[in-house]
Amino acid sequence: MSKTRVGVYICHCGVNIKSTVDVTKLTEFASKLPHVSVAKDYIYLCSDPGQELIKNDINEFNLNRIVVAACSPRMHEPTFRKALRSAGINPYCLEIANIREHCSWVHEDIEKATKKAESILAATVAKASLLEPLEEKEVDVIPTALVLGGGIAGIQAALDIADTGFKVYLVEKDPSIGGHMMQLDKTFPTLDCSACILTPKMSDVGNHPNIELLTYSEITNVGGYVGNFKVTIKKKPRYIIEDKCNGCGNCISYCPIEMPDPFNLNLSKTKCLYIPFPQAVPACFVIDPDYCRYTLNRECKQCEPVCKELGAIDLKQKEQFIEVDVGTIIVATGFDTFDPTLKPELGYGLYPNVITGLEFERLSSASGPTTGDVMINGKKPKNVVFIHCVGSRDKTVGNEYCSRVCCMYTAKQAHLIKDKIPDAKVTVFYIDVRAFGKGFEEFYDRVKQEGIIYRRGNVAEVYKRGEKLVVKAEDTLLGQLVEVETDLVVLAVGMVPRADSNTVNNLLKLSQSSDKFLLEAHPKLRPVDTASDGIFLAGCCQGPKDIPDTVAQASAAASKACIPLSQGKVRTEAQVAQVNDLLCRGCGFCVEVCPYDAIELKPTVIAGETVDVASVNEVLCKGCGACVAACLSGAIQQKSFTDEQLLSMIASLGESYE
Amino acid sequence: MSEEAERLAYILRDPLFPCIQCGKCTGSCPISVISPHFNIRKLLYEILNSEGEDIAQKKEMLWDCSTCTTCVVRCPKEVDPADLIISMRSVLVEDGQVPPKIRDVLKSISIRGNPWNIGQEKRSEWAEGLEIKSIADAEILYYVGCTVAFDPRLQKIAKALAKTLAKAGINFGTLGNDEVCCGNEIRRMGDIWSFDALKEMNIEMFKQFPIKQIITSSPHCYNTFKNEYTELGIEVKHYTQIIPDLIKKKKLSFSKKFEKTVTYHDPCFLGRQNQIFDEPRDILKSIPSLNFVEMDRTRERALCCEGGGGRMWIEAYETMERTATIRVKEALDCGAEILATACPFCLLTLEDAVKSGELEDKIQILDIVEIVSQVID
Amino acid sequence: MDSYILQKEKLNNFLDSLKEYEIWAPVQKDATTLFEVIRDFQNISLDLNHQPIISKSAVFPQTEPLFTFDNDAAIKETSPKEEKDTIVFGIRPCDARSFKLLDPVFEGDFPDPYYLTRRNKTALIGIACNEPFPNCFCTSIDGNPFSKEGLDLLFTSLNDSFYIEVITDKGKTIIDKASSHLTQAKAEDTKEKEQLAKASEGKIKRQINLDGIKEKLAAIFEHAIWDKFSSKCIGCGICTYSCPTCYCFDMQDESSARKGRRVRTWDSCMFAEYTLHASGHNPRPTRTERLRNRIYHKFKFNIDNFGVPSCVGCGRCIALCPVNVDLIEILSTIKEAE
Amino acid sequence: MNIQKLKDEAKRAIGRKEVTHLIGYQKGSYGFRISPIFIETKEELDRLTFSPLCSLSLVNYLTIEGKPAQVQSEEEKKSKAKKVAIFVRGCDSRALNQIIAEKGLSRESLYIIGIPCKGVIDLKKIEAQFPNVVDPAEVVEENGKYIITINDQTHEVPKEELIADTCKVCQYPTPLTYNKLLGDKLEGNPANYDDIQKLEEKTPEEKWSFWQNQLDRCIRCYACKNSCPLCYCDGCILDKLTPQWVRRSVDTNENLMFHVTRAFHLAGRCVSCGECERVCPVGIPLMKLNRKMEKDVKELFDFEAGKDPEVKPLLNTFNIEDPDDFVL
Amino acid sequence: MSEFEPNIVAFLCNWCSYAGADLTGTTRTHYPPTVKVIRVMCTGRVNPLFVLQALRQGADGVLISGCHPGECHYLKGNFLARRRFLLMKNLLEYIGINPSRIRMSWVSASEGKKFADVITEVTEDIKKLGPLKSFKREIL
Repeated sequence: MSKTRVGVYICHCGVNIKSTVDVTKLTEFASKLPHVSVAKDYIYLCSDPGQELIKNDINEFNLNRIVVAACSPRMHEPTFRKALRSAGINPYCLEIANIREHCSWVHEDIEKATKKAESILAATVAKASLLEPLEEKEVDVIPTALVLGGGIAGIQAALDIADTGFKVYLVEKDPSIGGHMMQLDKTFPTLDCSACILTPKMSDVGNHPNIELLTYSEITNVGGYVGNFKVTIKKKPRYIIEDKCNGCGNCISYCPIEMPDPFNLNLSKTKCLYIPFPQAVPACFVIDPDYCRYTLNRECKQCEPVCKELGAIDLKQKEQFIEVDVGTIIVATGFDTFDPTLKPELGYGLYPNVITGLEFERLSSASGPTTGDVMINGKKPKNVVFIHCVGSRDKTVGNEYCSRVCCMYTAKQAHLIKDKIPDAKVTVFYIDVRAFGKGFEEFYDRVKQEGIIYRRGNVAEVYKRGEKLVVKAEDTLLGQLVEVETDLVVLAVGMVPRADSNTVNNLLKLSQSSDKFLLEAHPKLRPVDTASDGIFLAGCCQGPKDIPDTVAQASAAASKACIPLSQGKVRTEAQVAQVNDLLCRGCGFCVEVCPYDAIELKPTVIAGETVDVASVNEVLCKGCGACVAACLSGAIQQKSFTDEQLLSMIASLGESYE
Repeated sequence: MSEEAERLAYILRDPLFPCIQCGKCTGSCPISVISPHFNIRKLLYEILNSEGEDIAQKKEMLWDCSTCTTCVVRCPKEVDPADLIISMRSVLVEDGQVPPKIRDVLKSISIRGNPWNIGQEKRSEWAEGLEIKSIADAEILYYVGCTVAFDPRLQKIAKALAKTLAKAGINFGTLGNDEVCCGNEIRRMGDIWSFDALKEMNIEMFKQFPIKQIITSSPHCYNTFKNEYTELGIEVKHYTQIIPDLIKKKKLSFSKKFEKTVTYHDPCFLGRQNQIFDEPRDILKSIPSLNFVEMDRTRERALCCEGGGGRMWIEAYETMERTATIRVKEALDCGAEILATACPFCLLTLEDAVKSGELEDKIQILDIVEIVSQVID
Repeated sequence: MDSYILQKEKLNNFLDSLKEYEIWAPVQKDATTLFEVIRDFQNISLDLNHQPIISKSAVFPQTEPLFTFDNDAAIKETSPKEEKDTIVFGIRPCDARSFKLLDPVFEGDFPDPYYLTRRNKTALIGIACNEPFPNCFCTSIDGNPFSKEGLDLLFTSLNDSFYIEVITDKGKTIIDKASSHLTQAKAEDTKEKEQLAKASEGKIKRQINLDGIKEKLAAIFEHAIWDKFSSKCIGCGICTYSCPTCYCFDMQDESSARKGRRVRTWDSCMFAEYTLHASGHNPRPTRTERLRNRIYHKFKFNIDNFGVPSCVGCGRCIALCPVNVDLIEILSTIKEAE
Repeated sequence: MNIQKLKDEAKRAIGRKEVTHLIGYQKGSYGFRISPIFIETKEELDRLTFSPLCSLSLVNYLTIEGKPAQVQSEEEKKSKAKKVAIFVRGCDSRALNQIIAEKGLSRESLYIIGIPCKGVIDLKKIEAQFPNVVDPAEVVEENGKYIITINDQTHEVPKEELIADTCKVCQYPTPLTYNKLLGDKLEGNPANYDDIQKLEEKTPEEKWSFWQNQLDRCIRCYACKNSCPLCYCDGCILDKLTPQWVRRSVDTNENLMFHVTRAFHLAGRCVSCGECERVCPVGIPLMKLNRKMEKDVKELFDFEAGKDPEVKPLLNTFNIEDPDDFVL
Repeated sequence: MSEFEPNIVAFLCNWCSYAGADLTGTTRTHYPPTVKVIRVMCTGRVNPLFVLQALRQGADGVLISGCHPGECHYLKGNFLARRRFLLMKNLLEYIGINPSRIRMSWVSASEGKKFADVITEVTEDIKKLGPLKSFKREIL
């Protein structure tokens, strides 16, 4: 190996660094450090001339390690790596000393800041002189995607990928795709019929040659890595053979069991042999095993003979497991609505005429239990109160965020009431009205013009007075307590992560942000990526959003998911773990701590004997280094973060440079 | 800003910054219903926008609050308006600007160790004729509490509880005349200094005995021991928490019937502030022949009786309806003959409401333990 | 030369008058008695029932900085000449003899200034072994519990006094400095001492005849006994570190970014790393080769090179070995091996 | 302990086809000493012994240089694989469990003869009380006393005086894993960390002064490391030059790093056999370090090493509810 | 002599605490110049032996900081680190190193202010204790 020759470059960052750190002194200091061949300072190293300076020096001084003392490596590490690459040395022979965010910006005393910068720089040089060139590997990509969730986000993402020309598996846990959007009546602010705009897309999915639809299915295992995921899918038994059922519905009347209709949020009844809703895709019936007398007790079986010709009913169906190989995955698992029983003062669950916004959608929908007449106890409500922010912006239930849709859906629902019951008195209690989207403010204006009363105040309590409900709040604009008597209270419940989201998150090893929604890779710049390469987010699983935002994000996720598929190859992490076979004792500690199952014990011949030795799958390894700290014999090391390199920094930082 | 103003801003204003003025606090406030000039949200807003020393110049209305903490538990931004009230009261106490009745209480505390201005020698008056052990000879401390010990009506609670505990074979004792005030109300009146002194005194006293557990009859004492005596290190229970267990373990059985329709009023310091909702109901439901009914507003939604936060000592707005009166009406509405509670302050305020409404023949106020003691043996 | 008597209660006065010396002596620490520099004479332990260990570090320290250097490539030698005159007090006769075996190693073709300077400045005051230890076999290897070889003074513990024999001029110098605390030994003292010496010799139970051991070893390089004895060896360094005649050392540079030093530290042939080559090859790959080498070094190579075995029969390697690897047993087996 | 029964059992073990050799105890070369013995043929069986003097752990010999071959396939597991027979006490069995949990040995490669152990004698104590014993001595335990026979003379010493400190607080005297158990199961002592707690309660200065005094006499002979049944890495990081965690220089500070590293690497792995303390030639109370870790591991994570070979090693797992109060 | 300025070595995970420390800089929040950062990808990488190694090589205190529980970029690195670190901290405390010198914190990418607070607190604590003399290597 050739001699280590380090070049040190110190950035002024205009005055950002220079005003607090004496860069001249620092350069002088750097030039005396071991292995340093040249040390220079420059006003903006990230600029083109700055990078040129480094590139020229690499050639002139035959440098093989570069230290840049500048801003955080989280800013410009890629920039300088590129510069190294174009100058012909390995991009991983770069180390950045953060003397801006960690030094000049946080200290005032020039002398102390300079001394600290010296210390940081010396440690960085110590590590840099031990750096090794690294390589990123390339692996082939299976040109297929998997979309989890068949709501509007999943539907849109699946269609976009399929239209691009790649095969898509669309996995939906319910018997039909459609999701929450299918349950909505009208959509704000345009008042289109939700089902009318959604069903064409659903049938597109059903008919698309590139989409393989797996409804009533859940994923049970995910292995592999970007380009080569292996996903196991459980198809729950629907007791109806999908290929044979033509959706005629002759069987329904023979089914003797009634159960609450999940599509109508249990506001009505359905048979336990049912189709979720008439436009369901696939147009195939399903039997709920929790209600069916045959699946429960092996009796009844009245439906089976009815379908003799098609033979579509199979009460002995078992669950099935399918394994698919895919290159990328889109998570579009959606949301739950907030459970308002957690706000006992609002009386939900206690008073039948306190309902949630989603329940209101079903009541208002022509396909709902009342065929679109808003009725409470068989009567049209004359006084209706809407309450904003139920379960949102509320630390008492752990939801600090704004759910973004409730203001507008409440406005829409208030409008629908006025539309259906023109003489109704409608009061909306709000804290702030957020009408930020395209056409939102206009819609809000329109609704107010319809005579709907908006009162500012967070409702304190709902209680009974005779037959009526009383909504008590302070009208904060009046500074007075008000009590509004009402026939119907609609709670604008917010969105929360799905109750079962942990299962999927754990399978896919996805992290959550503090609001418990899925965490994107970067809140601004990588909003649909996750920390796991090849897995993308769409829709409300990432955070509350309305339909247009969901569709936009779904298309974004689809196009992101198509990038590796169309490139055909992906690059892997270079700073991965590696094993020294001779030191490995085969204990598997590394295997046990690896969050990505990237390490396995493999029989290996060492000095003529076959022994188990850890082996790293460099494609799976994400370079966290947990294995290194777990290894007792120091056999496993993380490239660019080896014990030797980190210890050299520790030793250097301990030293005083008086 | 002057140093003093800065200090006041730090204590009073800064914790309020997260407030979004949604009005949940005022809407939830039982006092706002009866006292229109008491608007806690508005007070917060004024303080948020005030500068300097005038922060403290906040008024006689401060003494209206019963520290029920409905506003605290419901605030979506985790602001603590009750704490603001207490802090402001403490500023007034420090300045000596307190109503005469409050001043008398604070004086009584410092001289007599109880807020009722009664000699300590009367503290164990209730126990006369009963064989109550000293805590030196027992392992569980029954902390009676000042109001229960001195008020002739409430002494029945102490007697009933002592009888019940003895019946269940619990090895309990009291501090006798050495018991001093727990300080819960004192702290809420703003005298945080006396509270600290009482706390120190009590912990010191408890440490002299190998106490395994403290049982209180008042939710107020319970609350302060449990949540504010952070260095105590002894398990504290309100009596309603132990009785269900005694029933379950068959240490307590009911030989008599109680053929009445009973409803239950949740004391703020038991329910809202310490989430003890089920245990008192469990006790009532296990009493033979007792017909238990619920009022419309129960549990988290229960209405405060106005007995806390020093309000036992201050009469306010004689013209207004008391919340206790509203509460008694609600109990009558659900058909109850007995309105049970588990707090001495609630008992007094509700009984006052019954008397002033001349409803004695329609409804009776009882502490749960009084009912229990009637059906054992 | 002369003999003196020092009353035991005057030992501290005796040592007090030797203040200009750095004094090493045995100090009892829990169950172990180790040699170290004495700051308080109260700490000295001359308990004859405790075998003190590791006297060699007074002259051949476990860690010896040779020189320092810094980033400007300036090397600064640590001069051994700065050492003070030193006395090792309470050393056992076998340990004193061991220096005679170490000297030729460090004198050799390349005299070692660190060892030799310290050696010249060190006087050895021995204490005779009235009570030999169970594994003592000095008498089988040209030694004796009252041996004067290598010593400058020899103390013998009588009832209330020490009988002091002056052996060298160095010893005489020391005696002269402390003469006020001494009296001339009388004939009966000498007689008492001689009786003790004789009795002590008789108490030595373990013996072995080492005649022809070198030749025997040469014949059994490949023999099953090496596997047999090494199979229980755990490869620690107790035997070599506690051996007064073992001198193997390692040299390493210890440095940080800015400065460093070269140090010499003890090493042990029982460690796998001892012969590990940079290539990864190890010519003594297992405990068998290592244990064999230890025996060969002591009882063949050292005789080849210096005419005597590298062993003084102190038995410490036997006493301290945690798994009962017993040198006497090994030597006896070798003698009888076919 | 009935020695004949022990020999019979050993004979049966050696007689098994798959057993290549047996590791046991024999009388040492002099005095109270005990030596390990590796038996391949029936002729050597007579030298086997077991007594309260058998303080050394034999487990170490399974891993010291080349381990018994790992049993890989299911077929091999069906007892056709070669096995090593070994005598183990309670602590040794925990060591085996722990090593098996770490995949250092496979249970199938072992034929374990368990000996319920009433505690062993601290050699340093007995040799101090009976110095200069060269002729072979015998010790048996009877009614809480050790009957010591030297040259046909018997001495009785209360067990308390001679028993090793580690054994005084032994929680698992009966082996937890074995193919054959010799004798009845014994009741263990309750966990007792009074000595550790006492040291914990001292001020930082007192603690360091205690440890400084101990550590400065370490000569780094590595007997502690080499005798430890759980120290079986093929290359110890403490021996390595790049990176060099510990310098070869022997001084208090380097010794500190050495022993802290060892204690930490044994956290959740040490089985309290006391080998390290037993073999230390300068008497450093090393179990005070290991037992501190043992105590913490038990109190903080409810974990004990070597109880179950199926349980994942402590530091490879976590509990979301692990203590968090020390984190800022 | 000037006032004692502790020398604190901090191991920060790349995704949370390092980013949080960056944010402290971006928002120009000041803290004492005592802490020098070693960036690792995850606190799970931090070998607890680094702590003593740093202390005996000249550091007066060591800080390990990572993502809040449940927010680890690598899912569980911080949980593993917490366990390992707690044991090491207890062990060093037992040897006689004041626990105030060995600290751990959770600082997320958005907690720039918290990072400054942590550094200030740790610095103040160590200032009170003074330099860590007894545990330093003889020749650095």
